[in-house]
Amino acid sequence: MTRVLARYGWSLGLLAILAILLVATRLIQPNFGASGLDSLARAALPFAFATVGMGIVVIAGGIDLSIASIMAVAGVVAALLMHQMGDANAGWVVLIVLTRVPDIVVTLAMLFVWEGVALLILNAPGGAAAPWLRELVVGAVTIPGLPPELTSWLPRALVVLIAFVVIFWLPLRRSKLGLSIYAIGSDQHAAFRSGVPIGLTRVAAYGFAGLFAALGGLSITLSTGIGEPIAGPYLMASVAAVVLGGVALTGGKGGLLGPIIAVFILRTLRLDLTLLSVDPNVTTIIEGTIMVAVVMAGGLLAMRGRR
Amino acid sequence: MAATVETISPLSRVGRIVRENPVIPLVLLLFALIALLNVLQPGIFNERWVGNTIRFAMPLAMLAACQTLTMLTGGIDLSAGVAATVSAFVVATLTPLVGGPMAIMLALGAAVLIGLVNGFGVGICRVHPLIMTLGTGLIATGCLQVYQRYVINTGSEIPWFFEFLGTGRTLGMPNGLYLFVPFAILIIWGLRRTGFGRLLYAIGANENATRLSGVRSWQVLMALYTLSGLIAGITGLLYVGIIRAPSLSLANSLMLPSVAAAVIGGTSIFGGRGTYSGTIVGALILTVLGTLLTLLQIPEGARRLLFGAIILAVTALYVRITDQS
Amino acid sequence: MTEAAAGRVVLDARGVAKRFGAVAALKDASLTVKAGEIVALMGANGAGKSTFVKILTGALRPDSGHIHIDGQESRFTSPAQARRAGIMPVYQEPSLIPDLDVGDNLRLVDAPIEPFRHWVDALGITNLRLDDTISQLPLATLRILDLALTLAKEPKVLMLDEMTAALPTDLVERVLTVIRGQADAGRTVIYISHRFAEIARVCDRASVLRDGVTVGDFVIEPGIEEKIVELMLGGVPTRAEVTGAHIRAVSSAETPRLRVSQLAAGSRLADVSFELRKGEVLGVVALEGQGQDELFDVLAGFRRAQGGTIEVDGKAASFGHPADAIAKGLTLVPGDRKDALLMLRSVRENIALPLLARPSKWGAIPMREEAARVTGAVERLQIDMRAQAEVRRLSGGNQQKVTIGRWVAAGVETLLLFDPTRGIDVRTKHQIYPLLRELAAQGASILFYTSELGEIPLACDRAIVIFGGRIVDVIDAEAATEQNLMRAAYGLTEKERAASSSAEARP
Amino acid sequence: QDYTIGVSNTVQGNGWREEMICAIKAQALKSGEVASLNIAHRNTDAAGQLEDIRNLIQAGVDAIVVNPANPEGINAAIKEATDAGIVVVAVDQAVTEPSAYVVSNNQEEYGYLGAKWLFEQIGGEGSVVYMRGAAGASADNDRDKGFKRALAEYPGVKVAQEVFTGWQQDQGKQQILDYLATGVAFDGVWTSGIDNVIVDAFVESGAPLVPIVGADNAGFVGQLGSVEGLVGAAVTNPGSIGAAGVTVALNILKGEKPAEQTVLVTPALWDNVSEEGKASIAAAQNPNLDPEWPVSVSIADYTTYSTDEIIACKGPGE
Ligand SMILES: Nc1ncnc2c1ncn2[C@@H]1O[C@H](COP(=O)(O)OP(=O)(O)OP(=O)(O)O)[C@@H](O)[C@H]1O
Ligand SMILES: Nc1ncnc2c1ncn2[C@@H]1O[C@H](COP(=O)(O)OP(=O)(O)OP(=O)(O)O)[C@@H](O)[C@H]1O
Ligand SMILES: [Mg+2]
Ligand SMILES: [Mg+2]
Repeated sequence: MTRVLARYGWSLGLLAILAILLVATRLIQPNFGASGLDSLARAALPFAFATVGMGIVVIAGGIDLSIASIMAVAGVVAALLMHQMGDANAGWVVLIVLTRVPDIVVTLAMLFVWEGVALLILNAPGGAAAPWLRELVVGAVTIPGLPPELTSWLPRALVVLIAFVVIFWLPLRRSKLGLSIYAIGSDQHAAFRSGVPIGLTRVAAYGFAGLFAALGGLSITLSTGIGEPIAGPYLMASVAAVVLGGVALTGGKGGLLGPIIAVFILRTLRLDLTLLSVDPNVTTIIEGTIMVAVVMAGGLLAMRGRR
Repeated sequence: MAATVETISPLSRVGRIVRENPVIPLVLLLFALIALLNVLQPGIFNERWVGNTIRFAMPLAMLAACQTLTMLTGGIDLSAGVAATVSAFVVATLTPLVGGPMAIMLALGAAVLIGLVNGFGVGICRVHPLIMTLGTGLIATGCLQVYQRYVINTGSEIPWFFEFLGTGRTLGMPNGLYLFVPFAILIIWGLRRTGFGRLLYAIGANENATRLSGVRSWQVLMALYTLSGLIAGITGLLYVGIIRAPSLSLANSLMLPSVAAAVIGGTSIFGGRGTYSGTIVGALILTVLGTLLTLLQIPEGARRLLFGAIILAVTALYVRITDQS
Repeated sequence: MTEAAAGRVVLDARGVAKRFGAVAALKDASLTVKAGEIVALMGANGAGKSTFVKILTGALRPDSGHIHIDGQESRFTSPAQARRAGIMPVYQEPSLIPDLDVGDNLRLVDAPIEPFRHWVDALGITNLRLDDTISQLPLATLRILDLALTLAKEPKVLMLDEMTAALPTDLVERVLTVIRGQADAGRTVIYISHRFAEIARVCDRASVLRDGVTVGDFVIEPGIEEKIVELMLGGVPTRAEVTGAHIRAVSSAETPRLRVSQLAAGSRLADVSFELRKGEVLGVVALEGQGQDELFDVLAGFRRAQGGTIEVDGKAASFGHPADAIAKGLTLVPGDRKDALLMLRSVRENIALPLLARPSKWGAIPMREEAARVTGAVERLQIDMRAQAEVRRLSGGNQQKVTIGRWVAAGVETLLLFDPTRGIDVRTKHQIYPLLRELAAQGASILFYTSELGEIPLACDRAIVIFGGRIVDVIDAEAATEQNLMRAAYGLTEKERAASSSAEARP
Repeated sequence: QDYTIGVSNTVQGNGWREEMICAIKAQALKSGEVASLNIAHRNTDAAGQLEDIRNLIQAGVDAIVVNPANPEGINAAIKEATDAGIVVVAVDQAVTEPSAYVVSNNQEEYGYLGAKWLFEQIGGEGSVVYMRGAAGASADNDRDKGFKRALAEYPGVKVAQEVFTGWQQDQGKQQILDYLATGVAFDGVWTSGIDNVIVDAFVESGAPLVPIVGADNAGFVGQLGSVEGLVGAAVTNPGSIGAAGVTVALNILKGEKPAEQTVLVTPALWDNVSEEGKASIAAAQNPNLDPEWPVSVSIADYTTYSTDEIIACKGPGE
């Protein structure tokens, strides 16, 4: 029991914070309901994908500074292909093409490269998204045979997110490749000596990050209906969520559940601040303070635990 | 067979010299870039252009000093750009109200305060520097926005001293060098020949080992981030002297390049390794690269792509030459 | 019996050379081992043993030379390949992944669980759980896990690089028994250790490296030790005779340098009281996990005591940070050199580190004075400075010397040495004992834990024996034979028996 | 009547946008009909703006004034808002969602007007430096269309250098200094609002001044009046357009719908060559204003606050 608590304590704590925030939202705005959850989930989708991608790289002991630019590239490519060919499947080609292979410091350079690529593809916002794909992330889940009241609280965007994470991450986590990703992040030297192929594993980690970043870019295109060549604020947001979620930036520690909850916390926080009509500049201050405070509190807790 | 092992080939000797002085390949690269520029735009290598390049490389190199120093301990200072902006904006808006000297004090005070908060968070509360400085950056941006609202109608003025440093020239070279050269010497000397400098490397290499040797790392980190804030503040003052237009995002655009300059200059983001001279050359390379790409008549997308690709090539080559693994 | 079992040549390496920049780590190393053999690889610190092992196991690529496995020429480019061919090492540094639990580590290398459990039991580790995180286990356990994990994969050739250096005597026994069993089952073992006693017990042959060259190959037999040492060191054996003469009569009336009473910390250190006098070297003897780690940590300011008092020079002291302990003159050389060294920095920076710790020393460094102190320490400890630019490039033994040299340069009052001779070659060890005596003669007090019981009479005035978190015996140097110490360490002294029967109720 | 108005803006830390926010606040206060403003003001992309608008819908505002991140990307949320009976007014740039009202500066016209003046000024012959805004931004794209239209009308004019300043003062200054130092030949400079640093660069490096087109930022307008030998023009691009958005929104809420779904505010051009232009420049001088702020702080028929009120930057309930 204490072991479970030790291992998942951080995520559980975050979950509690999220629950409190949601209750607070309900108190501030009694009308907050299914549509609110839906928009929350849709807003969180690109952040969550970016965070998952970043999380995997960070667990592997790296960091991917190019994540937001990759999202932009994926977004514009998807939007353009769907626009020109009217073929939604093209969106998926992107995922494969973009599953790319950079290295740690390299991602800083790749940030500029991908930025350039996005601009070369589309020099102003444009393109279009296939309507049926857009439907995929809008509204609540409908399961035939179940009364809609039961499922109306479950946003599709959330289901999409969970589906992808479950399909890719859960099997990965327990597989040898997943363990190798943890291993190279934890101690590269030891991993090498244990026979882990360092290079290949790193490639795989960045590959997965690319995949999720591309999904994130695609989800932006699906929600906006167009492709934007300028990268959004996803780089820093994803790093922040990863750290808030309990993944150590030194690698090897943590999982993806915490970071995803952290994304929802940050989104809910923004929602609450808007609902309270807080002065926008103060919003920035509050967001910064809370981010720091949570990590600080976590550090202090960990320190007391050690005593 | 044994004989071949005993003799050292001239090539490997060159390799070793280069490895022990990692700045050399960087300087060579800088000259290669300038040569390329001179081919593309004959006659560009004139005094005025060199002066301009140095003028814009200086603030970048100073902000990159914040990154170099913090990266040596395995940290980073993402609030440096904001701190510089705060200091620049505050000095320009307060000078008409309270006069130059007082405004400078207040501006630097604000930047130092940001550094102090960073130091508190990183050193004492053990928050990861990336999150801490990102957070203080956000907070400071918010505060600056709030502050801005009270000074919309006060006009702005930049103390003459910084205009002198930022826009004046002596013998064709920018006056900013009066500030930068002593600064650079101080940092380079400080890193090599002072206890504080050594401790930065030591903490980055193995914090536990420094603890064992009696170092209270919070003291070092506190001092380091405060110093970083101060450097950022001074950078902001110099920069606003160069640009002469305070804005709410003045130095923010220097942020990523400052990290890039340190990385290109051979500072390891994992700590324990790096030099400031490398960073200075890194800043010059980035500035020259910027000019090169500005003058090339190619689409913006291709420009950025090239910028990234060249940085990539440089770091890849550099890592190989200096055999860091 | 071994002669009969040994037949087929399993591994044959010839003329292996490896150079790191200016340092030729190996020039001409050779080794032939047969099935069922245990071969010791011997050599002074920096002779190239570890490099050789790394080359044989694919962690490094040789510059030249040939390696044949079962008659086939092999060129491994990664440890993974070597593992597949059945060549498995246990390196000096644990190769387990710190942030994963034991089970995940097994899965990572495809080690079967049941044999692993069997070996863990056989090697004497109880109460291990598969969901224990590696980073939370003590070093000695990790060494055993590393070995168990390798054994579970049924290696053809097992290579142990100073695997026993960090182990307490009882565990060493079990390891030796197990690897003897492996050899008897027809497997091959290459065994590296600086302890001749171990080699004499299990090895069939010894191959000696000196400065990267294989200089001899001997069948282990009584009396061969002197010859091997001579060959290893390439000259007259420099075994300094240090026993006996140094024992100082210390007056107990004097205020002790350090007085510890009823100290308790963590779950293992229950109640320890002793005095460390000025000019004394006090040995600490304990089996693995008897509370000695906690004792040293508390004295060095790394953790807080839960009970008891510490007095330094008659004044009560409590430490919240190692700096507090250092201010009182208590300095620690930890057991794990990875904890103590700045691997990326130079020898000089590593040694000079404590000189700069206090904020008052953050200013300009007096370079000359520093150089003098560092050189002094380097000379006293004979540190091999060829690869001095980065400590990680030093051989393990030389790294260990740097951790001690630091305090020699800073000046010592009270030195807490936790197994400082771990992985140090025989010559250097015999330089370190007189060094300790010399420091003591100059007024330093030294608390000296060692996992090698034979060192106690060589360096100490007295020794305390800790068992179950309590001091069970104090033995004078004259009486400190290995048998006596061993009996005491297992809690088998007369005193302890009497004490334990009278205090049966204690938890 | 007391309405709640939501505001969504996606660029922070830029003088123009700050003025827009202050104008919105001042107008809301001045109208006396707004109980509270709910402002989402941060640096983000279209997806982030979707989130903000949806949050405003959740907050139950009566109207939303939005400066769109781009013309199409936020249509979904606008549709949700208008479906929920919320009045949506896009300011500064248009959106393609038909249910929204648009009160916009005509960015294409902005580009065209300045470029045409510049080409005329250099005699329809020669080359110019074309200093754009941020690559990939839709306002920049619209201005580019106007610029290209003018360029097509003057076949004798060539673009010597085209560069993106990213709407960053420091970048713009470094770029123009590079051109000046490297001897790139040009006869005029068109800027997308990064203007006063360009004039500074000429003055500091002692290069002969060429005609320069900028925006009506306080700093540049000041230079047009004071810098010796500077020939230039400011194209208005009032940040107070935000206030016009508030006025339109309030009118709609009160049942007075505008005749057209889209109201375009055509920019004016003030040069320091013609008498008329000189007069406008002289009238617009305000040396105390933040140099990044546009001097045209009001729009006739739409704004009712005074200059002091917008500078005070106070909204209802503050
Ligand atoms: N990566 C490296 N770079 C530079 N020098 C190295 C490197 N690895 C080993 N050396 C040098 O090679 C020599 C042999 O080192 P090695 O670790 O093999 O010694 P060893 O016999 O294992 O010594 P010890 O008994 O101290 O463990 C040493 O001088 C060491 O400094
Ligand atoms: N990161 C590294 N880069 C280069 N060489 C290294 C590195 N880490 C360790 N070494 C080399 O490994 C040797 C000692 O390191 P380590 O203690 O890991 O080896 P070991 O063989 O397991 O231990 P020991 O030498 O005590 O038997 C040295 O020779 C050192 O040069
Ligand atoms: Mg070794
Ligand atoms: Mg070794």
